[in-house]
Amino acid sequence: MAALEISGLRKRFGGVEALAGVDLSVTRDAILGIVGPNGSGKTTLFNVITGVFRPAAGRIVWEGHDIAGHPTHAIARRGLVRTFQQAMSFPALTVAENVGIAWARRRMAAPWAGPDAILDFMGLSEQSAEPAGRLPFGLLRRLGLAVALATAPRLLLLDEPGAGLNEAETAELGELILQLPGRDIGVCLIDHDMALMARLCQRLVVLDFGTKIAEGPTRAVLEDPTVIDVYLGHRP
Amino acid sequence: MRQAFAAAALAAALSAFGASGGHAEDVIKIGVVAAESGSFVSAGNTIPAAERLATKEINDAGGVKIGGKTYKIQLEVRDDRTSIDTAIAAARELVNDVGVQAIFGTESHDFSIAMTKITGPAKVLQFTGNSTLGQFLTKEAVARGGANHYVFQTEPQEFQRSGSTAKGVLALLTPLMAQPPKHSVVFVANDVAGRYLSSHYVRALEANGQKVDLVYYPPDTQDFTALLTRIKGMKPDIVHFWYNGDETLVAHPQAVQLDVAPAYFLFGVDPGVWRERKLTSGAPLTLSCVPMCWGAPPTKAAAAYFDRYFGMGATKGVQSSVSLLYYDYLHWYVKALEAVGRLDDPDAVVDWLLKSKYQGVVSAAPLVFNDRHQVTFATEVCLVKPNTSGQFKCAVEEPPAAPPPGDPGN
Amino acid sequence: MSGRVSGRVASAAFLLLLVALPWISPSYRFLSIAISTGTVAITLYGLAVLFGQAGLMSVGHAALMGVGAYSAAILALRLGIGFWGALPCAMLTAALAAGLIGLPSLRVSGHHFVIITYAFCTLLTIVLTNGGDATGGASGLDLDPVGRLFGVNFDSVRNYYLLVLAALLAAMLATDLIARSGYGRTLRAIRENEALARAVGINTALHKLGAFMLSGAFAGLAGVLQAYYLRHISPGLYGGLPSLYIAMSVMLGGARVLYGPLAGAVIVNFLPEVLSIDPVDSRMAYGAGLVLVILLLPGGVIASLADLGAWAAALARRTAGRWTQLAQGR
Amino acid sequence: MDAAAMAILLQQLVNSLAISAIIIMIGIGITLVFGLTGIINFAQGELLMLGGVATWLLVGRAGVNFFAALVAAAVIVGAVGFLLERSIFRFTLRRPMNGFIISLGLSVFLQHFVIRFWNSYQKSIPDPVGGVWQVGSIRIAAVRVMVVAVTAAAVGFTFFAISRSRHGLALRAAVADQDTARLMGIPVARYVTAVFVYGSALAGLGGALMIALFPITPFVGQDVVVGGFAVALIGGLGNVAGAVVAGLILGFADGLSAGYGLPEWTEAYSFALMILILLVRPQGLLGGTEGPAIV
Repeated sequence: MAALEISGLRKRFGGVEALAGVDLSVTRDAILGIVGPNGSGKTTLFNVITGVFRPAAGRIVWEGHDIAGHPTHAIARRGLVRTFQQAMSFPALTVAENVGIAWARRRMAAPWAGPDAILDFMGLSEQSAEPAGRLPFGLLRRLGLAVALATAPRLLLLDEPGAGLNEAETAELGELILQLPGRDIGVCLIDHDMALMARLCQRLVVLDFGTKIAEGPTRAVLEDPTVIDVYLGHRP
Repeated sequence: MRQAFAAAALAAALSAFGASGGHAEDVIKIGVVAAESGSFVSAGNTIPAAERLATKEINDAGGVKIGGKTYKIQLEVRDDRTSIDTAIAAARELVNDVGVQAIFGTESHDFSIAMTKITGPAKVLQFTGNSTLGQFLTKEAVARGGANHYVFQTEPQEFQRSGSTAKGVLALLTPLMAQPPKHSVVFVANDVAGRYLSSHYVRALEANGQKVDLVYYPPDTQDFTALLTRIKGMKPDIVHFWYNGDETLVAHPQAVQLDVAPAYFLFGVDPGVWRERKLTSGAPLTLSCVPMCWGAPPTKAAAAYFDRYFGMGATKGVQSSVSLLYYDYLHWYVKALEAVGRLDDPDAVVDWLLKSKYQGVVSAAPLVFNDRHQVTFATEVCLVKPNTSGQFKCAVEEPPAAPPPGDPGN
Repeated sequence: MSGRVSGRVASAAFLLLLVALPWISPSYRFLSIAISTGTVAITLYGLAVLFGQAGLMSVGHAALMGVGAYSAAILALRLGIGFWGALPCAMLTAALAAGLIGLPSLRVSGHHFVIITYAFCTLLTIVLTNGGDATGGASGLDLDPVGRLFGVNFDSVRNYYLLVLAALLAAMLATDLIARSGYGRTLRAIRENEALARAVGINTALHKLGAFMLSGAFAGLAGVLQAYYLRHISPGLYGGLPSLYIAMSVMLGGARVLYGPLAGAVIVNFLPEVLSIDPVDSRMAYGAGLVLVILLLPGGVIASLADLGAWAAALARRTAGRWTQLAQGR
Repeated sequence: MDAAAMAILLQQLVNSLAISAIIIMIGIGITLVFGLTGIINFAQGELLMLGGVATWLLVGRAGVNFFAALVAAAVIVGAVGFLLERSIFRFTLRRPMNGFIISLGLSVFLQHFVIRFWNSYQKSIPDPVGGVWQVGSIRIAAVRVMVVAVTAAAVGFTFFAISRSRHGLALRAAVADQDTARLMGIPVARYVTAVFVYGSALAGLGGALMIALFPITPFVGQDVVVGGFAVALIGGLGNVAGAVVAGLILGFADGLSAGYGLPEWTEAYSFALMILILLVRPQGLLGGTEGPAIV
């Protein structure tokens, strides 16, 4: 049974139907990627799942509980945690404190001994005493992920983890993400970097105008003509 | 080593503003706590001004003769800066550090009551001019051993002041009105003084045959038109504005613009201010002041007093006559000290004051304290000649002997 | 001595000085002003938790002192509960009232909800004034003295000063413990980035409300101490203007430094009174002072002094180091 | 509802119009400044008081004609607004909360600055218009008609400037999104200054109108500013139309509650209304911004 079962999810902003009845199931053993052109509803999907917006209709069942409309912090406490498109941190607090705050909130057993272990894993140990606000962008991105990991999530929703990173940084981050399922942390990923998605994701879902237009193993979905159409615009 | 060093350094610094040094020759220290800054300054600064005048007169006349020695009055004035914390600190300093025999003040109800908690236990006599003090000067409280045995209210019991004022207003206005006034509306600020005064004044008007409505306005109101229009709807014969002169001078012009009533009474507005600001009124209008008006003093003694008072440099303000609530009582207190002949027996001084009479400026009849440490004197009401700024016809009505029905008489 | 230890010794000496004050200078005026300053300082520490840690501004804390003071006065009047019994109840009611003020801050995300805290003061003053016998109406309520406890007579100004000082030190300690605790870190996280705090599982609404109620409890304590010292309270004490000065004092002193609120209370309440500076001049001074402090020393006076101290100490060490190098002929 | 009661009701409505005028003048200033900068200017009340005191000095001491003094007061307080923005507020644009705290200090400083030089007693000027208009049984002082007229003119001009003129368009764009506006070449900083100057000038005008109606003290700014915030918040911060509508609502709420409700609770009604609206519709009746998005 998939850890996260979404059925008939709808969300409207004024006249725009951001989500028009999306069905999705996410397991924790295989990394799932979600792609789609800008404005296809990807981030809205994450926002609705994690309680930032209330869904107009539809069910979100996480490990057997319907969490549609629950507050964000309650959902996070149940192990369903997300990161943000723009790199977010607690600027005045030190890197160690940033991770420590999330660590204090964790409910489940974590695959790490403590915050320091997470910092080592994310390669942020030297900066642990620095205020997060002073980190360069690349490290700030990593801190975002480290903070999410510190809450001992069972499923991690990564919102464009690679945004704004150069080639090398994206590759390094990709390597770290690949190790997560091995540590019993499910991953669901949104990004535009097709190369990164191809390398990380076993399965892909394609969204367009708030509806799911394709789903399946990564290789197959990428070669699906309708998906190419959506991305490259309709062939004459 | 550290403690000694810290202690010495601090002691040197603090002695600068600790107890003030004693004088060589014999003095009697008298305290004054009043607002010389902050929003109550217009009422507050009249108290030290009155006591400085009285002190100068006593010392020039040879001081106070007690037990064969002559003492000079040393006035210790403290500004309460219109804040209760400062008033308390000043009272503590005067009672405990300076060691005053008596304290005159303060201009506001809360500060004065809080001060009685300090002067009482220390047996320091306190003379206060807030009529709202009446609620706290019960027979038990002022009896020997009671909490307020050393407190004296230098304003008449409110039912007396309201009684003489009501009679004066009606007597002066009725002849000028088309038909005798039947319906009065009292328009007063919704604060401690406003609620207390109006509760007595309404009874006094009813005792004089008026049907009375009471309307409160929030303190610091500026636009009175809505409330005045409501009063106009009640079709009053007379509108009585109470008690803060400044606010009344804002509200009255708006009432005239709305033609709210055929006649008006403005409590707390001195004819002197009316003349100075060249105000006029078409409708019949009466003014009254606490306790007498410096713009139209009823007696030669009062006129002479105000000349000396303003001569000392006091400002001519709406509340200058409040000084009369304090001036006579320093003279009276000094006489009590001379009669008792000792400086260390406050109880004897209290007993003498209760038994004695004193012919002061504030009242044509000699002042006397009743069994609740309150004085009795009449209030002056002046009629403004219509459409003039400087012509007044003033009268002083004797206060009623007993409180009217429904008036607790405190 | 390293910065840390010398800091500890200096603050210990300073606190010792505060305790010894009544014996050094028995002037009642000085002690009375110190008591008034002390009670306000306790409220400032409550506001320091609210603004310093949680980043929530309130221009309504005099009203919360009023809630504490009136609770104590009404409990004494109606149920005859004395000072010691009223203390916890008053702190609780003030905390609940603070929760009430804090509610809008949860719905209104911008900081313009702070106007509601100012409006709350005026509303409270009107309710107390029109409260009739229950609240003593406009003339206010009287309070009996604290009396004796374990043989200590708290009616003496000196003992009352020590009582207020004890409460102030407790407030300072509590603020310091909160700041160092996990709870304090969580509040700072909410201040820094509320969205991220929610995303990692922090119930930000609950914590913000908690911070309000905590600061309300401090204000309630201060309200009771002030009421029992003045022995007569009235609605005018707790309106908008006093709240304005409370907010300004904590900003002047610095909301995130241990001695910040105390410095603010001394600058705004203590010095102008003790030095008898004309109130108009003193208010002009700290009005303009606040503008300068926020522009030039954002952390508040004490934080800047601390920075200055640290900078001076570092400078001293560097020059000392250089001297030893020169001395050794390098 | 007999004729007399109807006359009283009409009189109350006319009274409320004048009450709203002053609150609207200060409300527009607050809402404009907040809309663009997110700064809550608590010293807006003192700016109004300065306008009144300036008029008192010009008319009372220098014998200037009231209407000349009215314009001069607006210009003087506008200049003060310019100075304050250039020297202080422009440094707090990134952290509007600092702007608010600074305005607390500023309000105390300005109050006591005026007290230091011109004491704290009441200041008044002779009624500049004089006379009372009588329409049926409704009486309204001519000076109040003048106040309402001048306010209507100022509101009209503000609307025209914001909705019709090129600058108005640029200002609305900046309020909507500062960064995008900058990208489109709009000198946002200059509009911030313009908004402070214009808001201050309006407050100066409001002060001059107030002293025409009744005497003022240096503390009047404190009483008026809360009404101004109520108007700005209820209307929706940054929304000028909202400020005008809210000003009328509050003016009539004050007038009618004093006229027909319990007089002791008059002030409580408008505060309760403000808190209620903020809880139910935090963005205000007509929808305002929550201040610029501060990243």
